[in-house]
Amino acid sequence: WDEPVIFELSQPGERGVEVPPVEPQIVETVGDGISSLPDSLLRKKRPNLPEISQYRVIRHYSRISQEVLGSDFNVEIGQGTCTMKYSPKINERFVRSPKMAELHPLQDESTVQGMLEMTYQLDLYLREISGMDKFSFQPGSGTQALFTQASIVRKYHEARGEGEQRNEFITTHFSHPSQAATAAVKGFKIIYVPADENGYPDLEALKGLVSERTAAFAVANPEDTGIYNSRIKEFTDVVHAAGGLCCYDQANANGLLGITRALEAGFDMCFFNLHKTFSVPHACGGPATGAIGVTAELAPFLPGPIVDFDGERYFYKRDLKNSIGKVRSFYGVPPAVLRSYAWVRALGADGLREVAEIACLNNNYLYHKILQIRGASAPYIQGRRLEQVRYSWQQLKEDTGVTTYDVQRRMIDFAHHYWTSHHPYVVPEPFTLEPTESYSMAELDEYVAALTHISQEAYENPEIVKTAPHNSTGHRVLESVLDDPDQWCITWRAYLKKTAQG
Amino acid sequence: WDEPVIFELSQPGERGVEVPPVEPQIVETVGDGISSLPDSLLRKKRPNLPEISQYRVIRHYSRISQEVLGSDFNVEIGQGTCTMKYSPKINERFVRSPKMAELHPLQDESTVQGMLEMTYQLDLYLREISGMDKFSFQPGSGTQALFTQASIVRKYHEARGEGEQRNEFITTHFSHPSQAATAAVKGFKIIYVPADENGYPDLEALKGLVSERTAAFAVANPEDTGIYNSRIKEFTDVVHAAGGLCCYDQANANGLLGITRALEAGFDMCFFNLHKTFSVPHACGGPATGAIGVTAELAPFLPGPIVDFDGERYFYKRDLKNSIGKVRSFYGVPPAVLRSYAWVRALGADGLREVAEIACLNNNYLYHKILQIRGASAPYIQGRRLEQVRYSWQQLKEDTGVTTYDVQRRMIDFAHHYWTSHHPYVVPEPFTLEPTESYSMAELDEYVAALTHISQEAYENPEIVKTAPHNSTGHRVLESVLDDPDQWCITWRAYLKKTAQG
Amino acid sequence: MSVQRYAHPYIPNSAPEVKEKMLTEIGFSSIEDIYADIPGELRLQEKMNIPKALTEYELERHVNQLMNKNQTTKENISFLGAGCWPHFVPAVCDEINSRAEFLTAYAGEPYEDKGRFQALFEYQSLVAELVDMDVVNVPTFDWAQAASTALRMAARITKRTELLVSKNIHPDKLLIIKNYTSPDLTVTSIDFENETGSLDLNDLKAKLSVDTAAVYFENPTFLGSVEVNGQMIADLAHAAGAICVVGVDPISLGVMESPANYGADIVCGDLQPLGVHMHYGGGQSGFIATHDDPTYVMEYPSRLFGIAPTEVEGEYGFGDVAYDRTSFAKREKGKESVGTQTALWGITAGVYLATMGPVGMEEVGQGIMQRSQYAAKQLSSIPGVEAKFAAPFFKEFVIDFSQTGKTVKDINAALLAKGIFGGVDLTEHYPELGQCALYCVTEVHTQEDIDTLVAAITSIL
Amino acid sequence: MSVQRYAHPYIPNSAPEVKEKMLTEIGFSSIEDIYADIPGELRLQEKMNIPKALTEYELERHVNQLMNKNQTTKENISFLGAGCWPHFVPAVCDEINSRAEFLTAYAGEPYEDKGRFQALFEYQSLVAELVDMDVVNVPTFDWAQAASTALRMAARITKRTELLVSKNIHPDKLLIIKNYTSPDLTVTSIDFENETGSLDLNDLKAKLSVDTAAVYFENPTFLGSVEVNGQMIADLAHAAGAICVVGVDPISLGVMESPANYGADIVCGDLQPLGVHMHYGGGQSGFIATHDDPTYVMEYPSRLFGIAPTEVEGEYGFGDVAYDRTSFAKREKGKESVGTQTALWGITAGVYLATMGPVGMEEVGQGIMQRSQYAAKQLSSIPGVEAKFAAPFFKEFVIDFSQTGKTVKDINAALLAKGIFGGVDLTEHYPELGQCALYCVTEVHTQEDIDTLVAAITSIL
Repeated sequence: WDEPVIFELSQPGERGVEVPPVEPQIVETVGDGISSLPDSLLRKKRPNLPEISQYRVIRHYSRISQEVLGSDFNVEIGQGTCTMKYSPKINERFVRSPKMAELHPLQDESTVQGMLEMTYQLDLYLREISGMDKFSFQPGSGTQALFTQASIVRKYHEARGEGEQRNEFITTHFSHPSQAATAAVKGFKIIYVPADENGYPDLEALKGLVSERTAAFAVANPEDTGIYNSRIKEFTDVVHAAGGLCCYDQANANGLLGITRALEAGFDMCFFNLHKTFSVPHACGGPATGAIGVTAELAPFLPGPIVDFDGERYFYKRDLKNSIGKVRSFYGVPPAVLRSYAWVRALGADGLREVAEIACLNNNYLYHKILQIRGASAPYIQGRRLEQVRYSWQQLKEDTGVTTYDVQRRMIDFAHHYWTSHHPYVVPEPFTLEPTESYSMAELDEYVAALTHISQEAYENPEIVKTAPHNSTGHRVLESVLDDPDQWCITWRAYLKKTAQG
Repeated sequence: WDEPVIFELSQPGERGVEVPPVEPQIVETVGDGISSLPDSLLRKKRPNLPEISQYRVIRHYSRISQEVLGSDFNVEIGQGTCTMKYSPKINERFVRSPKMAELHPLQDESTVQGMLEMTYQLDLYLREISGMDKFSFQPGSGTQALFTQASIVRKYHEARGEGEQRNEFITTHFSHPSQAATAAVKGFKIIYVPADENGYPDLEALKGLVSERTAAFAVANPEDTGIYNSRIKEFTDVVHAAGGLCCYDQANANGLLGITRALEAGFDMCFFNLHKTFSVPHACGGPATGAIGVTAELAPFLPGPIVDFDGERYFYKRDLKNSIGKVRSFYGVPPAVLRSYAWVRALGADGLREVAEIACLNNNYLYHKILQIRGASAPYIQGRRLEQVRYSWQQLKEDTGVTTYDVQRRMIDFAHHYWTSHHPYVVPEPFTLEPTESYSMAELDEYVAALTHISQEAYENPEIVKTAPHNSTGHRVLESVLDDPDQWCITWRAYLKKTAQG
Repeated sequence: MSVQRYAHPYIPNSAPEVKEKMLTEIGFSSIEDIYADIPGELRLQEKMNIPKALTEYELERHVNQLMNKNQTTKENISFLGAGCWPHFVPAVCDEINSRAEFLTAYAGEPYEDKGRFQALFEYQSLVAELVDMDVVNVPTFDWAQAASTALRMAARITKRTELLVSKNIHPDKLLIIKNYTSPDLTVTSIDFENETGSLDLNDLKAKLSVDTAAVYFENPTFLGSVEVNGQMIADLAHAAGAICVVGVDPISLGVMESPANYGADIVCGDLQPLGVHMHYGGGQSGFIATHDDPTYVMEYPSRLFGIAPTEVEGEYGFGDVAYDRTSFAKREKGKESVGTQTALWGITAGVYLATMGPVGMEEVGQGIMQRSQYAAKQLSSIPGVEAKFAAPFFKEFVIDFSQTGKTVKDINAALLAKGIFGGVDLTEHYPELGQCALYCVTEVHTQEDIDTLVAAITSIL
Repeated sequence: MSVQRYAHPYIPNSAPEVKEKMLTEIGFSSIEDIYADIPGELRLQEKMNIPKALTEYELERHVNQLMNKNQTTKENISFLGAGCWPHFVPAVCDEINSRAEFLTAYAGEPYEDKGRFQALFEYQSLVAELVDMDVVNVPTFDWAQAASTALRMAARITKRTELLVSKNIHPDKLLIIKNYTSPDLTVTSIDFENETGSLDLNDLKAKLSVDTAAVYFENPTFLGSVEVNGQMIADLAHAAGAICVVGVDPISLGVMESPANYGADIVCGDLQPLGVHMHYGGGQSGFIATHDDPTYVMEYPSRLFGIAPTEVEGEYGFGDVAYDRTSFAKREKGKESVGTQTALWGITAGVYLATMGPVGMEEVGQGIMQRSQYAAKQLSSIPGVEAKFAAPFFKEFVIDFSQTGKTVKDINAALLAKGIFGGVDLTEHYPELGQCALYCVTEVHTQEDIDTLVAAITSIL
């Protein structure tokens, strides 16, 4: 489709929907309603929204929707660390029911017992999976969960009178950028543990970094390399010995369900992305949920309220002694909780473990195949990958001049996609694949075939890769415009102003 | 997408969904269940269905769905006489509610009062629109409504002892093929009234055709030319005088709502396609409804049962003295009735009339524009078109060799479509456009621009038109295969057999 | 028209300035000019008595209010079947059939609508595996239409005019068949055995003749019990030069033999059990299947989608097989008629079969038989209540309440008060059976549902 | 693993023969090989205590059973608002946001996800018209987050550390702001006038200082009444060198002036009223808007999608504006953090605004004001019941029951028994107001709903 911007569809006099009329008796009683506003608060001219009939609005958005390669359409294994697994359709029916969609968060608890029960049960399941003692579903994403962890860390040390002193937050370069960014928002100084030559965080280095200033150590395991750090307990011991807390980023938990837990590895808290590991669809980027779990000691620090059960009815517990307050309105994103609850019930304990095992099997299969592609490699220790791998096209670039961005754009021509890596690029020319448990062997093979084909092209006819995409509805964007304040246009009205013919 | 046939996705051991398990106590009580079957009735080997996981089934069908140009995506004004109007999304929500989807047709009437009320009210509205006295919603499409008309005609004459004698059914060449076909199924001899030079059925010819053998005269007005026959009452008078019934095909009613009715034009019965005029989506070709209305005299002939109202409750009236019996199971397609009811309520009397007026305005606008395209014409009388026009590319073909099929395929490259005409092609190189009330002027202009562009191509570079499509995911099919019994493959299993490597 | 400043949301060009512009462009002074050909005496003078327009929100409230007057089979426990059955509908089916692409498409060509052709070709192919035959049509309106057309096909092939139809079919279906095949064909009913519900072979033999075009029976029969003499009936029909047409419930074919393998020449049935909600009867959708014999294929009135090569090596294309058969091509000289029928349910049935797979179809069939046998057994254990037929059955069975002294009507009324929709009352159509009801039990019923029914009936009697 | 012959429907490669094949291909003898790096003492030994898997049909029954324990705002008449409001959601909004393409997409590039970029760019553009500003971000978690980030932006721009925040905001929002802006920034509350609910200008003046980074207030305020002194507050803030941040309910902007036009430098608010169901609070979604001033633009932590030319003349392309600001590019050196937030609700809000258009937004705003004024008036006519503030309001207003001798809690309990969800009880957070409740009335309420409420309260007292 070559669809205009929606403002260009405007035809004065058209409208997409009518507003329910006000009953005459109401008008009789109160008049026009708006006269009560002082003149300064009365809108002077109508907003310059487009006027479009209903069918054309639908046609516009339906068309551009087809220009979105959702995971229902492609073999979405290229969103490394972001686990685009199957979101069962039955769960979408649940959340779209009025029994979920038309609930108000301040209804009397007696009228939302079903919702509370599912929330509480999911809490219990996550406790089983992690070993933690209590979960909050308030954070609205992984980033907000990281922020919540940092908030708890701060509050914890403040409660112990060490708030000022413990201002160092230790993490790694493979962590999500939000790890460092959210801790920085909470006023921490960010300290990085370097990776050793095998890709593990360096334990000896950590020992040198901890001190009475250490607030916390936060890490994923496996990190986005997919390499499991088997000495993790030693890391958490070191941090605890120094008086710091240990935060587990479980964005990469998909290979670990039922296999190993946060508790035994010595973590004080952890979080799961329900929108990744627990199958809530990503929805172009949220709404989502980062469920945060803590040990009993830290439970009073959670954002409130928390759902509890007295054996008869479910209710909100609001008296959390050291609560950090709140991080998201009301209770977070309940539809995500409902979907995750349903997903766990559809799998059971055995199924969850099967998820982990097959996610790892798929990844190792993919890893095996990709290493056979000319120009591709997987830096760091050989083998020993769990559920994802960060690969490199460094060799390809050296041999052919084709970069990971070129391959990425060319993949689009085969209706595939991959993501490179977070910044900074510790692995050069990176691409990160995480196949999850959701794709069949045949689909993995298809994906590998596309990469193999592109590698061949790069060696034989690099131009075709460098000038991609060729099959997209859109062509290469002049990106410099987007970084120039005089040219960037963040809204249509800005575009009209900046491109006006003088 | 270049998506395989679904059987090719099969991977033994996969499955798309699990079946609810049988409780152990049931198994204990009755055993394996299937042993009760005699051996001759036990299936010997499992059906050779594919084994596919749920996500891949979704991906397959989601992908091929994107290879369907539904009317939500294109300016669907090319389905002449088939009125692809907007089907409001709110109505889809209604029919997908369990309150509609989970009703069983044999429930006690007290438990379906809502459904019966909507059915009865829609009957009342259609009576207003047509002047008829009673409607049945049982026919499952226009074709089945035509068949129902023919059945009533036969039963009517049988009831009067003229069943054998009155065996001639008069219609026109512009009528839907099912008109003649269904009457033939009911044993009638089909007689055609020719069109005169202006495109009207020839009244003088009709006078020569009616006789004591005349069972009925069936006609659309306007026919698919869009020309309204202003002498229609004279036609029905002629037929009535000869003892025949008059059946009104109202497939083209969209330009007439609130303007003129079947009753005043002298018809004894008529039908409306709810899936066209009353906005039920076509769904790739049904389920649909052809609501049939008759005068009070013919009401006892309707297929039963019929919804009635005693002032307090709605109920089924089953004692129809001369009923033809039934034409479709239960009551037809209730979701279509619900959608049409909602559509009428969203428009009201004024809105329905506006539908008709704008449908005609749009058509005359389009007609005006298309006559300006080189090579296009609209045979018969000039002007005087209501809601559609049957055009001709005869001039284009003579000038350039490009046929209507070539243009049709080339339109696909612009994401547009048109339909030629029913057979036989009374109008040479036909294409039939019916814009309905649903499309904006800008969209009509876009459609005309595509046709204009193709006409230019035909005159300048006809090859590009003749070899179309160029932008479709599919390429030209070798059609001869489809007419050869040795090569045609109506199922995948037949394909495997016929293409097996020897 | 009423004076309004803005367009109705469904009618873009009712915006006054657009309307004006378009009229000017075409040189009309008003819309009345367009209707100049309609004589005054045919013009509707008064305004239609139809309530004024509701805005979307008002409509939503209004329709929901009406719909809330309906009580669904999910809110109650329902044992109603008889041609429209409660089955488990995988969410995948609804996901696909609600995609706007499929929902709003109609009659495109194989290029812009390739997906529609493919989806229907796949549906044909999937049902073909179930019935073990090589040709399946694009869906008809319903089973009754499929049977009617199958019988007309048989009459055309044999050039005979008598149809022998088992009495053990849905009474409505018989009405439909009779109307559809009259006046040129005649329908004669064949009795069933009172003990088993199976076709009475003696009656069949007596009625077979050189005029017999076809014998039609169903398996399982309308009254639930299976027809164990299928092969014998087919043999008798064939011996008389007639065609054997068998109606079948496709959800039984994971465990039951396909009629194709006991002599059926034409198989038909209803697709509704395969992933389509009941929709108050709107979910019905018929299919017809035959072998890949041109004599039969050329008699289908329906569209038949086929797979074929394209210009591009290895690419699949799709199109109409033998289009010239149809009334689209030949009007009254085509085979019966063709038009909009129930394509979306065909696509849905395809999705269902692809999702269930061979194992799913076997399991669902077996589970249904186990549950229905359990229900029949538990019901029969109530004093005065008994199963009518001594024959195996699939998902439906007749329960005889004659000995209880109560009518089915009274029992059902009492059950309704307890939130249970009892079995279909057979007393009107089969008075000879006494106070009997047809109960339907499928995979949607839990043991608890069945036990609840049994307890309720026990308490009522 | 448990021994099973077939794969779980969600896990294709759990099919035993596939699993075997893959293991062989990679040279592993079992899946345990993959986990070799996890030390025994870290391996989970026992099986997790999680109920065994339900098949889809069982799940459907189970979850529906649980959901049926919920009572919705549609089944009752609800006057709850306070940050999550009942509004009319056009069916178009749900149609688009349930399209699988949007629902299952995530983080593609502007080529394969051009539609996602375009839809979010359009959302930004549409909200921009509403607030009359040139820059709007991709949605944040919710209004509270938008306000928190706006305040941090202001602090970075002014390089100051004190935030003055109206006391008349949602108490939860204050908690969120406080946590988000600590430890480096301080939050000081500004009182409101007891008579009108407006900001106390004297208190504001007293607290403004050279450390003041920003003044934050809302319009309409949390307690419903509108803030009539917006321009004055902005002027005071600006005079002190501070930035004026205003929170706004976007559905009010069809009739109410945008804060941009009375001095706001940053405007924020919640998108939930614009076509998003309440979802028990899951529908919240925040936005931030500013002028197109690089000083402000470069302080956004969020992604900002821009329109740009492509290689093809006249074609629109889309991409990230000033990506290097973000924590994606710069980790802790970027602006706060960015990640998954609430993109789907942004797209939905865009669909809503495109559907409603300028006239729809005006009408809905006016209709809300008329209905809420009617409700306030009718309620105030009940003896002992009165409106708390003598000030204009938009859709919410405080009703004081102190004179009735009953508590809000008791009244709400009695209303609940009648199927009415009464207004939000304010006694916990605003004990100084007495027995007050915050009532919310919007375009979803009919006169009948309001009259029912009034009659119910009258009968309770």
